[in-house]
Amino acid sequence: MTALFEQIVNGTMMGAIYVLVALGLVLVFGVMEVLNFAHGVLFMTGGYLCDVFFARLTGNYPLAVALTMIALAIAGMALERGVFRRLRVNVPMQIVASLGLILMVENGAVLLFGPSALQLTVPTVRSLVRLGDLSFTVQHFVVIAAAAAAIVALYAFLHRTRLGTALRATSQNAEAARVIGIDANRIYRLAFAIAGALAGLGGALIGPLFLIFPQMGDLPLLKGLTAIVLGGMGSIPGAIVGGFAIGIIEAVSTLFITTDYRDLMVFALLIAILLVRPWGLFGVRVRGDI
Amino acid sequence: MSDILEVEAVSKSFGGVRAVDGVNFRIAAPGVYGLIGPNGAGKTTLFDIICGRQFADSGSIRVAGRRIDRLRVHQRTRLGLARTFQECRVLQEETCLDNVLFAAQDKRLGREMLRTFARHTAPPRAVMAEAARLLDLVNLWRSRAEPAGNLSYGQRRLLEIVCSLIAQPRLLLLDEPASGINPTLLNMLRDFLQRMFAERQIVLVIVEHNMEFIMSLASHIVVMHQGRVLEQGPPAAIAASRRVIEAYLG
Amino acid sequence: MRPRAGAVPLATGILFAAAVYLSPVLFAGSPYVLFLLTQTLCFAIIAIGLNLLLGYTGLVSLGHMGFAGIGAYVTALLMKYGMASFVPALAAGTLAAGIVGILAGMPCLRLRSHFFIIVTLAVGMMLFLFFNNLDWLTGGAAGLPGVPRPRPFDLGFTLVDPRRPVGFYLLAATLFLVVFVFQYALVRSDFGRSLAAIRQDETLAASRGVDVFAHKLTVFALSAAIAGLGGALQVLFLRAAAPQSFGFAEDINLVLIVIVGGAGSLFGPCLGALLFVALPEALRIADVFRMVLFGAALLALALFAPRGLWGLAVAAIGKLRFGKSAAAHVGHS
Amino acid sequence: MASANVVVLALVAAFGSVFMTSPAGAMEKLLDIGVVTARSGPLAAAGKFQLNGFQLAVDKLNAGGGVKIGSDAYQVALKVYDTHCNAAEGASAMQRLLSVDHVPVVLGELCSPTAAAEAAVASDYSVPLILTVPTAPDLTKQGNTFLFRVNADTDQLSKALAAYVGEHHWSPLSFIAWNNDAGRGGVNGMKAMLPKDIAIGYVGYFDVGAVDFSSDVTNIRKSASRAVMLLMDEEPGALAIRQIRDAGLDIQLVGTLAMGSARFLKRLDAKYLDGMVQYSAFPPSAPVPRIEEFAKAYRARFGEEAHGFAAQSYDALLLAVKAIQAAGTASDGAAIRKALSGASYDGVIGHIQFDGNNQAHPPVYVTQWCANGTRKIDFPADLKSSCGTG
Repeated sequence: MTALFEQIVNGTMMGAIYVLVALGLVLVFGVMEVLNFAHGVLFMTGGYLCDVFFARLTGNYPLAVALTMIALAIAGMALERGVFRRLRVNVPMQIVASLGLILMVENGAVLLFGPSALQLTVPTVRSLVRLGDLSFTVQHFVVIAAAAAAIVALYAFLHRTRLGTALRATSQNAEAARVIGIDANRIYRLAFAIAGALAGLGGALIGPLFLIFPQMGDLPLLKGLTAIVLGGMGSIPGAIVGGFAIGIIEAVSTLFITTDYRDLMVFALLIAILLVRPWGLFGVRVRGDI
Repeated sequence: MSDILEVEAVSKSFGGVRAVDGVNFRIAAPGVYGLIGPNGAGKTTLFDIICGRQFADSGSIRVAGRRIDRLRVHQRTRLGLARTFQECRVLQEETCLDNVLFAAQDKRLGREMLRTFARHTAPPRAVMAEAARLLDLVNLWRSRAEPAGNLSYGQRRLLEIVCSLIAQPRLLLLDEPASGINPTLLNMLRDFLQRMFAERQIVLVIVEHNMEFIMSLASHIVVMHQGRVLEQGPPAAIAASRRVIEAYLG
Repeated sequence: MRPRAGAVPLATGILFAAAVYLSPVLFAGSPYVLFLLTQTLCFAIIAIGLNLLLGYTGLVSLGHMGFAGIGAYVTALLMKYGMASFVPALAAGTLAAGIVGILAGMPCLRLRSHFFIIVTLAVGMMLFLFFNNLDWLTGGAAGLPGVPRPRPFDLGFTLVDPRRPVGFYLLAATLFLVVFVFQYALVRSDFGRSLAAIRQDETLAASRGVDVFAHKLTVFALSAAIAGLGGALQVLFLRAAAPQSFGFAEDINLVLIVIVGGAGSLFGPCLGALLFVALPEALRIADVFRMVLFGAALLALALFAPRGLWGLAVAAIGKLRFGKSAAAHVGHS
Repeated sequence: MASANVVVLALVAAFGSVFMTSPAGAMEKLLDIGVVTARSGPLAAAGKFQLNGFQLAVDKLNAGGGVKIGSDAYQVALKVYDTHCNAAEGASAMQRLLSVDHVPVVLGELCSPTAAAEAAVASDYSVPLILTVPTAPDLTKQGNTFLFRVNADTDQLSKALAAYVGEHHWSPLSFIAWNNDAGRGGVNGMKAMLPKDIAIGYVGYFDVGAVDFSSDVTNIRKSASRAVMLLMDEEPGALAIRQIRDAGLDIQLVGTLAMGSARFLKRLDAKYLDGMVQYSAFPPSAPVPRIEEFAKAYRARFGEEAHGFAAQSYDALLLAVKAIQAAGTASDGAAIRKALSGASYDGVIGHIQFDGNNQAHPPVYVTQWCANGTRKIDFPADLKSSCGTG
């Protein structure tokens, strides 16, 4: 029972990170049918920038996180303008471009920060919360709370603002959105900016808890991709449920199967669900897709 | 002898809205049939259900007595049901001629695999001749080596219809063939369809908004409104029907 | 009469085959070059397998090295433990990869474009887990050392010994050319036309009477089997199987080989294989900075050479020789 | 398509011309030793230690006036190729070293599967390959007479530690291990060597690059283990220990040679490490003259504490040169192989002599961390010492 509780807390924490990654992927995919396989490097850049802003510049963790998010929103917009807008129709080249970006940024990080991982110690990692036998760092709960706040803010933005509504409209029916005068390029830029900020938030939250290193975005990217397929590609609630589900399932599953088959468990579940619902848990069945 | 097309009590709902609501009609003899109705009448949904792009919630569809409503698209095609698309679909990267020859090709997987390593892979002479004749009728033979993506929209429409006809269907459904075509090509299209019908004596079902076009072409009209069949009959009777006029105005 | 897309004149075919077969004579003094060329051929076979799927059918699979691994491990285990000789072992490996391809294809192929990419990635990682984790069977993460090379073939007039570099090269070259001709025949056949139709417009293909799922499953299985053949050959060449040779990094490498070389062209994947075997050798002491440059090169390629390097090279030479009109024409071949 | 002809021809020519050329120039009196290692990727750090060891040995030889083979004197140089721990690249690097650079002997490698592919090429050319880091026991059991290994394999490493665990009766014992050749091999080795009365609690594997050990911590707690063994490198090791302790798990820590170093301490507080034991092929502060001397030279050259990989590699290079001298030739690999298999050499890591499988049996130590951040040797018993000497 203790073990189950502990794993649910851990799973929720990792799930929150996956949700932040998945939301960025799904927003971009929803509006422009582009899958940014280099999304993981935005996450990783978030970790490194947070280190720069916190340890080398401000010394204030919340401020460092906010600055990181702003910087990555700008980076996201640059990516959209410079790379992905031109590759909307060419799926194979989206992959090649993403890999090029990954190589550039990951190796660039090694050039700038050296090959060994950075250890960023913020106050919330130092202090522990004791619950009976168990003990968690405060950062565990900071991650969950910050992700929850980001999700709420995103929902408010999408449903309460004109720009957010325009984004949703483009996601649901690009053609109709164009007809009613929504500037598609502006929406793409916006989606990439939000995606960048969320990825940066993820990196800035998880970096201090673990380590900051060039490949730190790979695993969250993989799980984020799995989450959006599981939840239904293009579906925002799907990404949230999918992300948390994967985090919790992979944590709890290790109580029953060995960790070297943990990924097998997640992927097998994914394929099983897709056999029953090829459009994902929350996805919409597209006309003609039968 | 069973009817060529038989649509019986077909219904389809989207989130509580009945797009198609118990539609019945039969087509017993070859002819050009028009399917019309105001926007949102359920024409496209019904069309999709007949072609297999969507499944009906209930009801049945038969072609020559055989139930097809649970069959997949390619199976319906192999039973002699051909269609064109509202948005006009051709293989953009292939040449005009290749588009037509591909449409004529026997696409059963086993046969294809057997032919892969056969000595002669060229299409039969009769198919080639028919392709040339049909392309020439719509004035596309001179563009035969041109990739279909380079054609004008109207030309692509004509190519799409040629492709559909070369497979010798017994039933051809055309989804708004006249939309987006200039008057010259429209006349060519009308002549071509009339000629094909005269030659082949098949069933043509045409969904259309262009009233002048459909009234001049069809021998029989089915009018849909709010998911149901409102009226059917010869064009003159339809044009005079009060209910039809009200539906379009209302 | 019928214009054939991508038709290769007999002269080019003979020149290509001759270049492949005569390389051992050309590079007799340099076993190192021959070694790299053999590696290129192994990779090219796997790349041709993926090209059928990615280039000609438009389905991007990120897990194809997993199928190569199935072929590799089945063949390697049968040979290592003396359960089968070379030809049946290779056939078993190829077949096993094809069967796993069918099993994996059934769920994956229900999905489209990006969904499909992600699920094939998952399949590749699942297969890798088996290679890496089944210590009792595959030797696990430590790899499988001591895989024997095939015994000599007696061709009547001469003896080909795959245990010698030239002998293995000739074996690999023969299998490569067989696979190349298979690819050529397949993409030009009616089956290949149906695949091309699926790539361009799945909905239209179905309404023209193509059983889209069955066609996709068939090409997926063929593609996996060919990858399995290439993987098997590679392991026999290296005489050791390593799970990492069939892991995610190699999946990426393979997809790059095909796309950068030129997906959907006959020679593109071969060019890609040559490039991606040669490049790490040329950059043997690849420092971090060169990797940044390599990344930039990939990005530039994605943005400016949508048909890959083969498309770029043919178009450029066509331009030099025939002026602009020819270059434009080549784009559709 | 005629242009395709041109492209095909141009490619063949270009490919040939790039790789046909071997570095020309004045090479007299230079003895090139081949090295295969990883200089990039996750194993770059390990590769650095390995290379440092080779470099130190070369410096020592050249400072002493070079090497005399027969009547000629040679300066020693390294020919280093990066294999990225990839079997295919390892094999082609070997091919290049043996057929283009014509080195008399090749040293190094980090990854067992890569080493297996390289060993086959070494045998083709009848040139010895001496491994200095890979630990899979199977490698030297393939009947390949040209493959040598100076370092202890996992079975040898595990033996002393397994006995130590048995002695203290740390049962059940859990594992967290890399899901690669080092981690999986280490777990299998320990399992085989442990006394029967030691139960296995939980075994968790993680991929290189993974950072979250919470599932392992939970399972170890659930299994009521008394000790946990960490089979991984410094970086994840430090992270795992931090997470184990932060989660409030009070358990005996058991580690590998990577964790008995000053570098490791730098990543963690001494309080996290207190009482942790690890096996080691080379305790850098041991009060043994040969180790002290090497540690000093290493610190002088590279400014940090010496590493076991460096010591093993240093010994292997000196041993290889000695074998070349004994064989009296820098070109006959078979003769060098023969000299190696009969060699008996006292190196930094201890006495090196190859058995029938060309596997050496250097001594293995168990060291323990003290509360003040120093270490002591606990095994073998004759070297047992106080804090500050491990």
